[in-house]
Parts: sequence; structure tokens; C-alpha cells
Amino acid sequence: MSPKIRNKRLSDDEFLRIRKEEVLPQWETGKQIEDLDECIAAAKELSQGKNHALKHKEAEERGIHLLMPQFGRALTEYTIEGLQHVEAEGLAPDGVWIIFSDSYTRKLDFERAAIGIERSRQEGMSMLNGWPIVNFGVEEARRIRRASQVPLTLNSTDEDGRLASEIALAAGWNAANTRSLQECVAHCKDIPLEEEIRINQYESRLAAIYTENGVPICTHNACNLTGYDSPGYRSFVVVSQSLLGAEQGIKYQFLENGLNMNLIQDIAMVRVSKRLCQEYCRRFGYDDLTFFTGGYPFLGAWPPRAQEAYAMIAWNAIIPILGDFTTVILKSEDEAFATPTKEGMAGSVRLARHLLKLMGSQKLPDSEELKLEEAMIELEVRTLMDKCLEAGDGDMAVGMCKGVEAGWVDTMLTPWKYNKGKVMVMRDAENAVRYFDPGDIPLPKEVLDYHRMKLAERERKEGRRLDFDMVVHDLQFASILPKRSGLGAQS
Amino acid sequence: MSPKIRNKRLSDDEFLRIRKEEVLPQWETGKQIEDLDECIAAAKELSQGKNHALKHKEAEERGIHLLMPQFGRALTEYTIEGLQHVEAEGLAPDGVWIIFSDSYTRKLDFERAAIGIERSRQEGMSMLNGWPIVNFGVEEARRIRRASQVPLTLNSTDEDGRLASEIALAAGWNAANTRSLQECVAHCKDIPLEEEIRINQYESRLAAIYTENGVPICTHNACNLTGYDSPGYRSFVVVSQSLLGAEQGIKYQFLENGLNMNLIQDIAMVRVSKRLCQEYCRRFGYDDLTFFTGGYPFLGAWPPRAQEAYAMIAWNAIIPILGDFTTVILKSEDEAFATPTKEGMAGSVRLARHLLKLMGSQKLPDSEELKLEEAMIELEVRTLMDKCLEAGDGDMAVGMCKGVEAGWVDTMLTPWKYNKGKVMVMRDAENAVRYFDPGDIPLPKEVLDYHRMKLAERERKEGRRLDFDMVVHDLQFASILPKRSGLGAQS
Amino acid sequence: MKRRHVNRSVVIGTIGADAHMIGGWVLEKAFKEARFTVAFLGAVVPQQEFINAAIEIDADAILVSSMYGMGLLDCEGLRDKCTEAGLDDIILYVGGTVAAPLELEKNWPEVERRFKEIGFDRVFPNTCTAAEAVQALKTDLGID
Amino acid sequence: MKRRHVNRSVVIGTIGADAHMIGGWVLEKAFKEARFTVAFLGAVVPQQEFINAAIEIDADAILVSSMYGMGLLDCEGLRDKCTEAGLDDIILYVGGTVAAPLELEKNWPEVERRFKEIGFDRVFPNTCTAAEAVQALKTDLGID
Ligand code: B12
Ligand code: B12
Repeated sequence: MSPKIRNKRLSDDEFLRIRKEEVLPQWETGKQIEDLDECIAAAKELSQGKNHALKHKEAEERGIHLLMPQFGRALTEYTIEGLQHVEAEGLAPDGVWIIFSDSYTRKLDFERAAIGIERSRQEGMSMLNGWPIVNFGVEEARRIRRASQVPLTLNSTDEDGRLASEIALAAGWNAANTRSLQECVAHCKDIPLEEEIRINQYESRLAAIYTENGVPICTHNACNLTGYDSPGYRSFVVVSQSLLGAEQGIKYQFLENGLNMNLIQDIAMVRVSKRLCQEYCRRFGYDDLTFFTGGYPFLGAWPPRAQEAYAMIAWNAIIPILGDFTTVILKSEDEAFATPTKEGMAGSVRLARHLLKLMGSQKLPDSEELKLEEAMIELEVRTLMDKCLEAGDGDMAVGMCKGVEAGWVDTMLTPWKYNKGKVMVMRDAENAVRYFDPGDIPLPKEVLDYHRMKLAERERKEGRRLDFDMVVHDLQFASILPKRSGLGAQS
Repeated sequence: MSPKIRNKRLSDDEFLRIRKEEVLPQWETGKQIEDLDECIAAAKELSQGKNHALKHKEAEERGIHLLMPQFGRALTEYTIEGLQHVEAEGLAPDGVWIIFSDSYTRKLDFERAAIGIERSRQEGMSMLNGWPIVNFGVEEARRIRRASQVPLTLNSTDEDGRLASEIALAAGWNAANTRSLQECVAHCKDIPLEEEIRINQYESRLAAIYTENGVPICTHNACNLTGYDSPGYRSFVVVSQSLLGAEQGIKYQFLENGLNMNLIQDIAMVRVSKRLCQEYCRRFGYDDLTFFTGGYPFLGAWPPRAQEAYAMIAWNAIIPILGDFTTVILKSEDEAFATPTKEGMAGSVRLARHLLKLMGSQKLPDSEELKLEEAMIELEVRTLMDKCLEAGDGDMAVGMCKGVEAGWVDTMLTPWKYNKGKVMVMRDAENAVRYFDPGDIPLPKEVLDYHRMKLAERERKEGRRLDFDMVVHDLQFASILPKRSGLGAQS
Repeated sequence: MKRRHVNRSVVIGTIGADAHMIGGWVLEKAFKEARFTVAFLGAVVPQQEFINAAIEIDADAILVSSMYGMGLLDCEGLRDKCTEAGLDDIILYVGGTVAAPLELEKNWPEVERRFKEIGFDRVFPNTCTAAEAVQALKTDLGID
Repeated sequence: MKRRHVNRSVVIGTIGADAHMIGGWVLEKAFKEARFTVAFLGAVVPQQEFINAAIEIDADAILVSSMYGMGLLDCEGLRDKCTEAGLDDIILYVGGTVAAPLELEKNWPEVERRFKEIGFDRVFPNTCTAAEAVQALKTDLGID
């Protein structure tokens, strides 16, 4: 079955029609932002000196790294309090926020979000896992904008983030994601990819309209996925998405690559992602795009104790620093338990700031190993990209849909029913992620052999055959603490 | 003035004479260990499965890293309690202890140590900065040996550690250091190098005698120095000392290289140290030595807050892991304030264990940058070594003494009056340590140019001329916390 | 706990708008390995779907996973719906990171109290391993 | 504090068996920069040497550094020795990581109490910068 979607820029008419008929009516606060010109003018004013895209540009020019922590509470007061605390602890001025919305908002279940707000007030605690931006509406979002010293970016990723992004952008935040496959795999269950692409075309076009009107927007083009994916697949996700975003007119993309915590492989992945985003975009005539890079801390299970969490925070910051990514995204010591507290997040900022101080401009030097890893990832991504373009007759959107349907675009674990899930990945002796079973992915033989060789090294090192149990075990390799060893000795 | 010392093995007679006349009478507990054969037999028995040298050998064979935390309290009970706590938290079985003695003990001021013990009992707190091994004597040391599951090594470094080492070895600990210049520079004030070498010949010979009699002893050959030294100088210190230790018959040396916290430079330093120790020892016919490597966490000023300290702990652990040093030595979050508490040290062990888990066997790949750095350090060390050997007519001990006297063996900061102190070091843009002023060190022009070039990079980056104030500032670069930034924004 | 005929069968899924499914997937493997019949519903599962599946496989227990923090809100009413559907003695477990605010998540007795109040038999923190989950259910069913 | 003629001169050194000298070295630079006469004695300095140097340069103050944790033990008696030597109104400061046990080092009021009891005018934690040390002495001397 051939999808109806095309990778084609939305016309202004079409955009405005969707805006009026589909997006703004999703919830009553949509009415507050009906006048797009007014929204853009307000955004321009409010984001003066706190623009995400420009902050990133400036950081690259100055040769520094930005820190990007995450926060979000059910009530505005709690949220502002948290932002200001962390900014004072060292986030400002060289930082950028990711602010979470809650998961009801992400699923457009604003009625439940309203209940969550109510309950939070009653209990005096945040009973939602983020700030319900749609329920609160644009004025509250502007209040938060004014209260913070650094750029704010919204993370409200799921099927449909259009209204949330509209509100955030109108408040002078950064929002709108270059997403589609990423969202299906990470957060969705039933939505077909072509519908998700359609939804995201709107979001991308929205970002582009702000940009064209003097408020540069840098979308997040992410491949956090489920936290357990091969780097080649991840890189493919951002490269393919970059084309869809670019077609809608996006000029800045922040490539948010989920880390697997192997230094060489992660750095190789991010370099390949950026290089191929540039190359494929140019090939399609999108010439004036700027890509920034960020490392998203490991998105698998975290350990439930402070010092182990600090080990994770440090290693997940050191990889981006050594890899010279623009931005170091931060999780906190609370990760295993709850969305970050302001104290937890301040702790991560302190730790990462100090690493930046200690490390100066130390970078991982080029090496044969890095080149090889890059070559392997690049080969995998090119194979997938070219197969999509072939299947879609030059249209990336069509190709992606066909690839998922046929199962040669595939990853291991996701709630999304359209993913075939034949793929299995596992860690090698150096904890790099390798295909234990590539399923129906058209992995070039060279790449497959390389992965096999790397897994064989683990086999030798551990002195046992690799099996499915190890795949399962690897899911929790970073979260399960050692047992306390007994006080066996006499004294 | 030519020194009387020679790099020559002590005869058994001479050794036993010094033992009886100089060493054992230093304090009353010396009497308990008069019978050396009995001591060796007891040590053999007590260190079964907990031998430092063999543990290191085994670790290298298994391809794992050992963790090496540090502890020491005024009273035996406190000390044992701390060891057991940390061992249970993950140190055992793949760990090794450094146990500190207190500073009175190190200066042979056993009367004051006795007062410190008394005061500690009265106050119910440890009023000494370590465990006064000489005052407590061999039976208490054996009690500690029995209470712990892993090898114990004594750190009682200063002018004269002979009696402390005698007691520790007789208790089945690892002790005796391959030291001389290291001690003068780090801890001494008035002692001439030749006298320090003489004292250490005894200690080295003692370690060798244990080794020859079935209790392999792996001495610490350290270059922690004052924490603010050029890597070339550090490496020279361990390489020169390795020859003095080897001549006395030492078979295992643990090269304890103080880290400056530049990944490439530290790894280069440790590799050069090990390689040149092997090479120079072989050149003098000491063929059967084994060298293990360890990274000693930055020995300059630490930050007074937990998260910054964790950043330091993590980075100082990651460098040894990526550099494939045998052992990761640990400081704790208490570093800025007091000798480590058991909770603080357990925290570091947890953090480092988790890093080991996350990093698997990831190593820093070879690269042009690493090769260049190694080449520069190697050139510096060879120049110093060869100049010493020339000045000493092939005798390293003589050459070292002459070098210090003439000032071409020199470092920046030390309490030791014989060091000329004309040298000045500073950090470059990557935080590697470079000569700002090489004083009278015969630095090859290539090396000097390289250092100058690297410092010029910092000059460019910071847009200001380098000056003496920056030398002073660099001493505290890792310890001074950023000021809390104001809550400027409105809300 | 007295129970009707044991069927060795469980329903597993992640409740509400919650997209996390890896924990459930791991549990599915473990229960299958322990020779249970498993209806694994994946993520984003409405209350009614749990009940339908439980009826279909005649389940001994429903294992609700809730990771994203709004478990307390999402689980209210499930016990009543079970009863309405005639699943009188079905065992209800919930597990994961069930409470959004850290102060609550770290106050485990209070978390347990709240879930017991709304009819759950057991609550598991996310440090619970799959093996421990299997063991708990076996104990409650009085088998193995 | 009423004081005799101010001489703008200080003695700096690390007391006892303590080999740390970097802090003292940094202080020396700072006091010299602030146009003080400085007798810098380095590390491992016995009490008597501080006094001799103070007499020699007619010092306004003795700045005792103690880093290795046994400062309390090492500093006892210094004030009396000063008085004996006729240094009646000399200012005594101590600074660094003065107390071995962490529980004491983090209980700063108690540390201050103890040092004041044995005759010190001020105690500084090791987070004190050289500039702050200079400023404190200037204030006490009523200069600049
Ligand atoms: C991987 C992950 C994701 C993946 C999920 C992929 C997928 N589709 O499954 C992605 C990246 C997509 C994701 C998204 C989000 N996540 Co998430 N995620 C995690 C993470 C890092 C690991 C979870 C995991 O997979 N663990 C591995 C599996 C094997 O273990 P497990 O799930 O814990 O299950 C075990 C036990 O808990 C137990 N168990 C689980 N359920 C049950 C039930 C019963 C009855 C029993 C007996 C036992 C049991 O058995 C399992 C085996 O041992 C956790 C943090 C952590 N724990 O480290 C956050 C975490 C769960 N996510 C969180 C949040 C908030 C989100 C988002 C809202 C985005 C955001 N703000 O970060 C979205 C969710 C959107 C939505 N609609 O749900 C929060 C939840 C906060 C809270 N509880 O208050 C957490 C805790 C992170 C955090 N600290 O902020 N996440
Ligand atoms: C460098 C260092 C060393 C070097 C010293 C080199 C040298 N010869 O000077 C070496 C490696 C040789 C060393 C050895 C030892 N050290 Co040490 N060392 C440090 C370290 C890491 C930094 C000290 C430093 O140089 N700071 C930089 C300078 C510029 O700052 P500063 O000294 O703090 O001085 C500033 C302020 O404190 C203040 N100040 C200082 N004195 C005074 C006085 C007055 C009157 C005023 C107003 C201000 C003031 O002004 C200065 C400028 O801002 C500290 C831990 C830390 N702080 O991070 C441990 C530390 C001081 N060492 C410690 C110990 C125990 C030892 C040893 C016994 C070995 C061991 N067990 O680790 C031996 C000492 C042997 C001996 N006989 O003294 C402990 C002391 C514990 C305690 N107080 O209870 C510390 C705290 C480390 C620890 N946590 O275990 N050490």
C-alpha cells in the first residue's frame, strides 16, 4: 500500500487552514494565539538575548559548550522556582533549558491534565510529570519566559505536539521538533507513520514561519528513541528527519543523539549524523541549514543511587565534551525515580560545569578506531537512506513509510505496532551497541561482519556463547547495583 | 661537592647492622620484629590471597582494573570499621587499600603521635591524620590485616619510613617505597638527597629480602610530588627511582603517577614512565622487573563541594581507565576538608565501580596527538636521565644528587631547601601542564618550542598575555567555585 | 490468601498514556519462562483493555506497569471495574516508578498505603527484578 | 582593636610537621603585593622559629598555616610563647585545613572556639582566598 504523504512544503493556505480547523480548537487556550503575527512579534520581543538558535551559534563561535538541563512541574510557581534555582547554581548564562510538558498533554488529554493540576494544588506536590503548557496557555508560558535568563526549549514530544509548540513559540520559547519516526518509535502505539509525518510537517512549517519572520527557531531533531537502538539506526532517523524538516523551511536543527555510552561509537554516530544531514540536505537543494549537535544522556535504565548516577552523569557529559558536540544535555541523580528535582538538576549542572573547567578544550583525537567506526555507521545510514529514496522514488517521506511497512526500517523495542521488531541489539566487550540479529535491515555485509567480530570479542572475553538472555540482561546493565559483599573477615 | 652515595646494593651485613642500630631502636615497638625470619613467615601466612604484587599480576592477566582507595584513622577500631565498610560497598574483591599513617609518625615524632592517640581517645574523634603504625606496633597491624579482605599497602611517605615499613611488612601488608627524590620534593625540608637515597636503599633492600623469601613485595614508585609539576619531571622521577630500587633487588614496582588531568598528556606520561623504567632497568641488567601503573588523582587543590568533587573523582578515574593503567587510585568528596571518611571513600568506590561497568574495556585509541605528546615527554626524560648518568659516571644516585645541586633537576614548588625552584609551569588551553619558564632544566629545543606553542594557544584563546599571576591562579584552578549568579530576571 | 483454581496466567501492560514498555516486555519474558500464560498488552493501555484481556485468558492476576509518574491517577477505579466485570478475586499488582513527585516516590509506605486503598494487592518499586516479580506472584498463588 | 605602631610586616609559615607550603607561598605573594614585609618560613616550622622571625622583622602578625589536620595540637602554646618573648600585642591568625576529623572541620564555630581559647585572633577555613586574608589583616590593623 503506497502512502499518500509526500515530502512537500505545506502551502500557506493549507497551513492556515490546518491551524484554524485542527490545531487551535484542540483546547480552549488555542484561542489566545489566533493572531500569528502578534504571536511572532511577542516572541521576538520576549526571546531577545535568549534565542536558542542564536545562543547555539554564539557558543560555536566562542568554542564553548552549552549545558542543557531538564525540568518541569505541574504548577507554574514550582517550575519557575526550579529554573531560577538551577540558573543561579551555574546554568546561566551559558545554558539552555529543556522544559517538559506532562504526558497527558502529550497525548492531548487536556481533561486529565486539568485533573492533575487540581490534584497537585490539593496535595501540594507535583502530581504530573511535567508542566501542562496547553492547559496553562500562552500568558503563563510568557511568565516563565520572563522569569528565566536563558533560552527555553519545550519538550512535549509525542504524536501531536502542534498546539503545545504553537503556545511555546508564541511565548518566546524554542519549540517545534523535527520528528516523525522518532516519535512513533519512542512514544506512539497506533498512529501510522504517514499521519505522524503529516502532523510534523505542520510543526516544522510553523518553526520555519517564525524563522522567516525574524525569530530564528532551532528545532530538536532527535533520535533518543527507546534508549536501546543501534547507532546506525539512530543516525538514520535524524538524517531522514532532517530532510523532512528542511523541506518545510527549517534553517536550524539541533541534532539530539541519544548516547549508548561508548566513547568512540557515540562520537562517530554524532559526526556521521551531522555530516550526512548536511550532505543529504544539500543534495536536495536545502543549502542554508545549520546543524548543532547534542548528546542526550543514556536513555535506558539508570541506577537508583547517587554515586552511580553521578558516574553516569559524568560519563554522559564527558563523551559530548570530548566529541566536541555543541551541547551537553543533562539528566540528574533522580533519574531512576522521578523527573528531576531542582536540587538534583543543580547538582548535575555543578558537576558538568566543573568538568568543563577541568577539561578545557580537550578533544578526542582522530584515530583509526574512530575512522572505522564512522565508516561503518556511515555505510549503514547511507544504505538505509538510499534504499528509502529508491523506494520513495526520490521522496523521503514515502520511502520511510515503505521501509517501515516492509520491515527493513526496524528497531528492537517500541510500543509502536507498525515496527516489526525483528532486530536485536547487544553490547560488545567495549559496551558499544551491535546487531545480535539485524532482522530484515539491509545491513551491508562489511558492517554485519564488523558487528559479528565485535560481538565475538565479548564472547571470548566472557568465555560464553551470546544468547537472548544477554540481550535482556543488557537492557539493565547500567541500573542494577552490585550486592553488598559480606563482612567475611575476622577482626 | 661530590656525594658519597652510590647506587649499589646493600650487603646483608650492612643491612642487618643498620636494622639493628638505626631502625629498630627508633621506637620501642621495633623490638617486636627483631626476628626477621619470623616476620617473613608471619607475613607469608597473613597475606595469603591478599598480596599486592600478585593481585596486580592477576588483574593484568584478567584485563581488569583494581580500585585503590585510601584510609587511616588515629585508632585501630576506627580504621578497621572504615576498611570493612568500604570493602562491603564494592571494594572487595578487586581492590587494594592505601592506608595512611599520620604525619607525626612520618617525621618519627612518636611522642607526639602518642599524644594524638590519647587525645583521640579523649575526644572520641580521630585527632591524627592517619593510623600511627609505629606506636601501635606489629600485632595491631596484623589485626587490621586480618580484618580486611584485600591487600593493604602502607603510605607513610616522608624522610624516613623504614621502621613503619618494617612493621607493615611483618604484618603481611605491602610497604616500602621506591622513593628518594619524590620524598624530598614532596615532604622534606632539610635532608640532603644523598642521605634520603641512603635511607631508601634500606627500605628497598627490605622489600627485596621479603620478595626473595617468598613474599613478593611491590613497592610504590611515586611521582605525586607537590601536585604542580611538569609531566616530564614526574616521569623522570619514577624512572630514576626505578633504577635505585632495582639495584636493591626489587622485582615489582607500582608506578604511581600523579595526574595533571589532561587526558592525552597524563596517558602519555604514564606510558613513557613504564616504557623507560623497563628500558633503563634492562640497560643496567635488571631484567626481571614487572611494572604496574596507577594514576594518582590530581594532587593540587580540590573543590569544597560534593558535585565538583565528583567531577574530579570521575575524571581522575576515567583517565586511568582509558589509559589502561592497572589501577585507579581514588580520592573522595572529603578531599578539600579532611582525610577521607568511610562514607566518602565508599562513595568514590561506588562511582568508580560504576564507571568500570559503563566503560567496559574502552581505551583511548592511538593517535598522532598521543604519539607527539609521548615523544615530547620521552625526550625530556631521556635528556635528564642521560645527563644524570653522565654526571654520575654511570651511577644514577650520584647523577641525581649532582643534578639537584646544579639545578638542572628542578621543579617549581616544594618545602625542600635543596630544590632551586627556578622552574615555572602553567596550564595550556587544554589544561595540559607546560613550562612557562624551564629554569635551568636542559630541555631540548624541540620540547621547549612545543611547550611555547601550546602556551601560545592559550594566550590566543584567552586573548591576553601569559604572566606570573596566571601561574599562581593555575594553582587553584580546580578548587575555586563559581559565584552564585544573581536571580536577575523578573518573574 | 485463599484463591480459586490457579490458572497460571497473567495480563501485563503499561497503563494510561504511558508509553514505556520495556519493563513490561522483560516481565513478559520472565513469566513465560516460568510457564505462565501471558497476555502482554504493551504500552498506553486503558483500564478496560486490561479487564477484557483478563477475562479472555481467565487470568490469575493483572500486572500493571506504570513508569511515567501518573500511576496513582491512572489506577484509580481499576479494582471497581474488575469487580463489576466479575473478576472478584483477581490479584492486582502495580509496579514501576509509580509516583511523579520524588518526595512521594521515596516515601514508600505512603505509596503502598495509597495503592492498597484503591484495591491493589502489592506495589513494586522499579528496583524490583523480573525474577522477584515472578516469585511474589507464585507466593501469592501458593504455587511452586 | 587598639594597636601599637603598625609596621606592615608579617611572618608566614606552616607549623609543626606539616609539609604543605603552597598556600603559604600564595599568601606570601599576596602580602608582598600589598606592600607588606614578609618573612616566609616555608613548611615544617617549629613554634620558636615563628617567634624568632617575628622579633627579627618586628611583625604585626604571625600567619600560621596548618593544612595536614593536626593544627589544634601544633598550635597550643604559641600565644604563651609569644607573650614570654615580649610579643604582647602580636596578632595571631591560623588558616588552612586545621582540624583532622571532618566532623570538627565542618563544625566551624567549634573550631573557632578552640583556637580563640588558645589565643588566636582569627581562624580561616581553606576556602579563604589570599585577597581575603590580606583584607582581614588590613582591617585588624586599621590600615588602607
Ligand atoms: C527508557 C525510558 C524511556 C523511553 C521509553 C521507551 C519505551 N517506549 O519503553 C523513552 C525515551 C521513550 C521515554 C519516554 C518518556 N519518559 Co521515560 N524513562 C526511561 C528510563 C530511562 C528507563 C525505563 C526502562 O526502560 N527501564 C528498563 C526496564 C527493563 O525496567 P523497568 O521499566 O523499571 O521495569 C522493571 C521494574 O520496574 C519492574 N516493573 C515494572 N513494571 C512493573 C509492574 C509490576 C506489576 C511489577 C511486579 C514489576 C514491574 O520490573 C521490570 C523488570 O525489572 C526511565 C528512568 C529509569 N528507570 O532509569 C525513564 C522514566 C521512567 N521516564 C520518565 C518520563 C517522565 C518520560 C517522559 C514523560 C519524557 C520525559 N519527561 O522524560 C516520556 C514518556 C511519554 C509517555 N507518554 O509515556 C520518568 C518518569 C518520572 C516519574 N515516574 O515521575 C523516568 C523515571 C525518568 C525521569 N526520572 O524523569 N522514557
Ligand atoms: C597539594 C597537597 C599536598 C601536597 C603538598 C605539597 C607541598 N609540599 O606543599 C603533597 C602531595 C605533598 C601532600 C602531602 C600530604 N598531605 Co596534602 N594536600 C594537598 C591538597 C590536595 C592541596 C593543598 C594545596 O596546595 N592547596 C592550594 C593552596 C594554594 O591552597 P591552601 O593550601 O588551601 O591555602 C589557601 C587557603 O587555605 C588559605 N590559607 C592557608 N593557610 C592559611 C593561613 C592563614 C593565616 C590564612 C589567613 C589563610 C591561609 O590561603 C591560601 C590561599 O588561598 C590538600 C587538599 C585540598 N585542599 O585540596 C591536601 C591535604 C591538605 N593533605 C592532607 C594530608 C593528610 C597530607 C599527607 C599527610 C598525606 C596524606 N595522608 O594525604 C601529606 C602531608 C605530609 C606532611 N608531613 O605534611 C589532608 C589534610 C587532612 C586534614 N586536614 O585533616 C588534605 C586536606 C587532603 C585530604 N583530604 O586528605 N599534600
